[in-house]
Amino acid sequence: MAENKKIETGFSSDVLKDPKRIVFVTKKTSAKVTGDAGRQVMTFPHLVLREAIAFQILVIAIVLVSLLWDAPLEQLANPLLTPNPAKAPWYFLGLQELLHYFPPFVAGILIPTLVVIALVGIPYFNINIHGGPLWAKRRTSQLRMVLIVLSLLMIFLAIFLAWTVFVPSAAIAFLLLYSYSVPASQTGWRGFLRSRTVSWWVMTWFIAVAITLTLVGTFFRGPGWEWEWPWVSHGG
Amino acid sequence: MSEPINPKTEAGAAKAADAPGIDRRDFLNEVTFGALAVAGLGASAVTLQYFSPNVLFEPSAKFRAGTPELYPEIVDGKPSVTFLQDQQVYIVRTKDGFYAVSAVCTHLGCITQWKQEAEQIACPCHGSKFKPDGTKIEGPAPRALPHFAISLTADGELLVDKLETVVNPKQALKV
Amino acid sequence: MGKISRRLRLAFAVSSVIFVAVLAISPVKDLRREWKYYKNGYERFARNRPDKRLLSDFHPGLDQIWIPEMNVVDRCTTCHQGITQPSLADSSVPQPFRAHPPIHHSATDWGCVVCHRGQGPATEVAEAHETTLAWEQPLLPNRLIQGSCGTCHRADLAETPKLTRGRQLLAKLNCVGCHRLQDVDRPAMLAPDLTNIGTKVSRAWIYKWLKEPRTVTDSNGTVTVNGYETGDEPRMPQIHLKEEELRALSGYLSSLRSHPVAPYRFDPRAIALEKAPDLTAQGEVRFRQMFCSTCHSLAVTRAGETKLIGGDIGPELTKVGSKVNRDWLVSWLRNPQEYLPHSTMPRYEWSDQDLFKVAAYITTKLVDSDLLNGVPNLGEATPDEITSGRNLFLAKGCASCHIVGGAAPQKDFGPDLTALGGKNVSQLEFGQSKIPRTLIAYIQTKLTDPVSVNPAARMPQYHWSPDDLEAVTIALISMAGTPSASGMERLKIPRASPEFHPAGAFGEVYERYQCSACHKFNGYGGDLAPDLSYEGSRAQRAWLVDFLKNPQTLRPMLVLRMPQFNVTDKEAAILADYMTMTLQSPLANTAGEGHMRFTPQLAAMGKQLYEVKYQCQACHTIGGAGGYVGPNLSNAGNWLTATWVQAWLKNPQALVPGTIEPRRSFTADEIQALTAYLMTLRPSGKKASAGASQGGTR
Amino acid sequence: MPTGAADRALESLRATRVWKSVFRRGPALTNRTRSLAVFGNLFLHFLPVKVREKSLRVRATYYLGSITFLLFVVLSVTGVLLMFYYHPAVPQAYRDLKDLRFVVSNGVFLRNLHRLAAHLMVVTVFWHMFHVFYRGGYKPPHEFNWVVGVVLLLLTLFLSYTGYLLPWDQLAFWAITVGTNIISAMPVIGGRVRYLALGGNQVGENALLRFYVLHCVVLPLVAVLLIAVHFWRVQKDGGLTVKEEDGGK
Repeated sequence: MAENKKIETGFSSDVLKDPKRIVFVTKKTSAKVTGDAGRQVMTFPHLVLREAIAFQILVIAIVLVSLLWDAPLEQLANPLLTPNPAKAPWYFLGLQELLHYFPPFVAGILIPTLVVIALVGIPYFNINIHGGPLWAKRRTSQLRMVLIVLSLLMIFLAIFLAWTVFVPSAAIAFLLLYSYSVPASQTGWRGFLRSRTVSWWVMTWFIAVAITLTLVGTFFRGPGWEWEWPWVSHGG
Repeated sequence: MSEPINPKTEAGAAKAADAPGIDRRDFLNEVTFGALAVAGLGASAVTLQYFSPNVLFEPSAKFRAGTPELYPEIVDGKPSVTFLQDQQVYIVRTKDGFYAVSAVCTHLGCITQWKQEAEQIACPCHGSKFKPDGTKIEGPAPRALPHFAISLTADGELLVDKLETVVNPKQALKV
Repeated sequence: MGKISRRLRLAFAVSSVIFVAVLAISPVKDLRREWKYYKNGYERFARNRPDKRLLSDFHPGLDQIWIPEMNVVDRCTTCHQGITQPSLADSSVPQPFRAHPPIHHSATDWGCVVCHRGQGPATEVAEAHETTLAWEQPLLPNRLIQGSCGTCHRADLAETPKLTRGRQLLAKLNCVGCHRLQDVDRPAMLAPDLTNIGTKVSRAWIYKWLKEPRTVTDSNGTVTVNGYETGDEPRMPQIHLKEEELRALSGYLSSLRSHPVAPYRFDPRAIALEKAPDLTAQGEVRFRQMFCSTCHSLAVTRAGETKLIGGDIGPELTKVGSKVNRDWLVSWLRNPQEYLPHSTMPRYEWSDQDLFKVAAYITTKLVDSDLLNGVPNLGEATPDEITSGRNLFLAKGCASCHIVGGAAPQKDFGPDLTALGGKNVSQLEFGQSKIPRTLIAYIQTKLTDPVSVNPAARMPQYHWSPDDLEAVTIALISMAGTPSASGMERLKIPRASPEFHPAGAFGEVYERYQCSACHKFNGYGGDLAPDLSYEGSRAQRAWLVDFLKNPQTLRPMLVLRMPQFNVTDKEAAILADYMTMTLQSPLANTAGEGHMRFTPQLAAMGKQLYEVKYQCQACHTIGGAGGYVGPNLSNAGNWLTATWVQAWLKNPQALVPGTIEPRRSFTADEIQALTAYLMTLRPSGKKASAGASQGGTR
Repeated sequence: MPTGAADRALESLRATRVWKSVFRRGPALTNRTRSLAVFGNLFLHFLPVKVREKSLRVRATYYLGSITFLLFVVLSVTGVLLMFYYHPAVPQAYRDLKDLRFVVSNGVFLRNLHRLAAHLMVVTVFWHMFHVFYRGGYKPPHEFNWVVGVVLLLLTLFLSYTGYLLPWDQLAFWAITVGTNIISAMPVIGGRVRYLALGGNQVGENALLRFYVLHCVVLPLVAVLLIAVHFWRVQKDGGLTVKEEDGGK
């Protein structure tokens, strides 16, 4: 790319029969064409048919589950009768679990808002776009940085006794530090970890925490938001 | 994929090719489109069934109209006509007995009124007039007012069934 | 490039077929719903029955009773299809097709769930009958169905004896002391006022009573009196108390004697009776003559069988001599309200001799030497015991029922039970107990063994017979709180019990003799004696005065007779005046009584009607001849008012609902004639009281 | 033997003027007609005419985006059907749910489908997002489409949450009560926002109606619009991101 302006053109003898994309690449073009993206096929019928099959498999699956599982319907809403615990829909139970540890403003407003802002912002930060593997360069200073951030996070979580957040965070932190010790030549899952970027680690941490909190909130919280094993029915 | 189909690589294809006149592709197409057609027709039928309610939250078309004594007795041989507003039915008491006449005009569905002084059932909308037994006197109404089936319950109350119209309105319920 | 691989096309074909097959499952399932099985079964069943109406009434779809104003959407009749078919009443008809037993309410007007509970809109057996996630009011067992009657019928019904019994038990056992109960008002006094209990009984007796109130009545744990099982639970339940708690409480209670009883100074002539050998025998005679047994019972052994003889308005007295101090007893007999202001015991006019005799009889004859066996030697209470006893008195909820001067009564010590019968299972605390998770099991376990559900329960121990347990359960179930349907609220039939406490001179005499303990006044009062609400309309004033002063002669066959209060002339006049003036029926006001004149011809005509046309002597007696079903009318002319007789003949049921007197359609002239005849019935030489009876009018 | 009967029936159908007036093209046998099939169709024209063969592989996408969209279609169909028996009123809403359960033909099945698909859609939309992230699908030129995706994620959550109240049972009522109470933790405007969301100070009839309108009209409309944009931008941003390790020839 850096050498001469090179223009590649492709054409077909019968454009109507077999249209091909014409790409015009200059230095300023944002779309990077790296290598051959492979052959192209017609959307109709190739993609449409696959979508149709996907739809059928999906419907078959949910129909079968629907036949076996009935959507819950409890008693008529009664504002005078609070169930214990009163739980939000499952996808908000992670938040409800956070509310157990942090003040409502932090857990209910600040954290979700920050998450949304972070998600929206992902494609607009170079570290997420060009960032190479975390342990590729300047390993020592990177490690120092990582250790500082990790200790701050862990201390913060420990202060609030948010151990259902602490545990998945610690697990990811362990993997992160472990991957530092993996030699560059390593292949397999170790090598995979070794070559991960910062954004990968952050997202993985977020997913791990979110899934843990949701699972805990859904299955492991009983009356009074006390810890409860799902297989031990409460009340004898 | 542009490479030609090689029937020998797949047993099923070979089988399909063996059967004379059945192209495997046609067969698969038929199965597929047949199944999809059945699915479409079935879904339409089931949706229609879904749309027809199995229970109704409507006042019952069969209703108790109280004991016969509740209705005014006949004076000078003139029938007594009582309008039941909730059910839009006239309970007519004659010397022959009781019958129930619809209060809905057969013209355009207005609710008729009983005019005691004229001894007529009159429609306020377009001036149709009926006798107490429902037969038309004048006006645009195409038919007489229908009679509903009337019977006595075990405990002696009148029972009117608006779903069942009486074909021969000459018969009245003797009490 | 354009061709699609065979694998993909095959996959599409296969998935399309499965797609169709899977989509067809639910519609097929829908064709085989549970209720259709019962519908078809009924049709087959109906075809083999002689009653052709069954088939003509049959229709294959869902049935539903919809009563919007009561929130009723009951689909029970989809399966229970024969409930309105009289020809299916026989018990050989298989369920769910059998007809409903005849009751006053029709299913089409009320629905089913209103009484039977369960989930009306459900069309599956399990959902309709049982507790589910969406419905926690399962079908009420038929043996408890009377509880449903009670949710609306707050007044007692003749058809619901179990419910009535349960309500009586709840009231009698002072449940309202700790719990709030629907339509059971907290009376002014639940249990004895203990402000001066130390003057009444000994510490040892208190100890024994607290430990096991039942054994004080008898030693074997069942409530028996000298071997006769009363079947009754003592009002005082067995509280869970440890040994040191028993000591502390008995110590505290025995120290309560803020108003010591001064020994009564008897007239010396009375004391002289001490020497009489038949003192107690005389006392017993007096005890009987005063009709103490109208209110109090004694265990009497006759022919080897022991029975409680007497009324149950006051306490049973077989062993009372071993319980109370003599000085206290004398003071109590003279003026019960001095010790216990709310007592229903009348204040008698005693002569000193009578008082001395009766007190001697009670303290020497009505005793049980074994009563206090097993009580340790307690001695005087120490200050520590008194202090901890006072704390225990509050902590154990004693103050809920008992008043002690200075200690405020505790209201609502136990849970509010006004809506218990309508509670959902998820609202009940089962604790660690292993009982079934149902409301019925919860109520019955709480009643029989409260500690098993909640180890910290303060609820005392009761001993229920199976029938009583069922009755109380029914009564509690009937307390279902506010009905869910707003339309139901106005259908409630309230329990009428306005208190009747007249003012003035009559009020004083009325309270003194506690008339309402036995008699009803405008719906308030006891059931033992006749309702006096309209007595002024019925009886002549002179007869009333005569009766009040000398009541023994009335109803000589019965044990429960009106006691001889020894009312003074003045008091009798006050009572009679008030009754004549005020206790009047709107249908028979005696204001015009004085102007009535009857000619002898009229009376003769009446006699003719009485004896020939209407044959009244079939039930009524006049002068020794006639039947015994109705009251004796020999003295009617002195006893009854003409106004009453006229109103009575016109419509007896209007005056006394439910009376057995038949309602004849007498003409106005006949009524006049009969009244004239009855008013001539005055036995010569005898005044008012002879043989006239009021009993038959009830 | 109806050999190729379906094909022949299709053939004669295609020959009719009505068919031709609708589709305006011959059988999709040449690439030209196939292209016409895509961009001549309102629904398919959101897709590119051609796609990379590699991106069709299951491992490339697990069809998560498609499945999410298809779930949306299932939800729309079942949702519209359920609306025919539903009154957004207290307590009629609950009774309608009971009637769906007990008396409406296939009512319980439709409700199960709707509920299950709704839960599943929340799962797949998250999964789709994480998958896209790990594949670097958010990288330029796809930035904006990622943002649209995040908004669609929030819409999905709102759709699911507003639908959660509609049965008007204890589960629904308290989930919404708990959820909306979190809003009041917002500084200054929290109480006001909750008041607006519920149309009152507690979850009541107003809240039910609001949630109903949001669930059945407002949010689906916005979602349809954004889904269209999302598909459109996939095409305009140069198709799905293909990675080397997706394999293929």
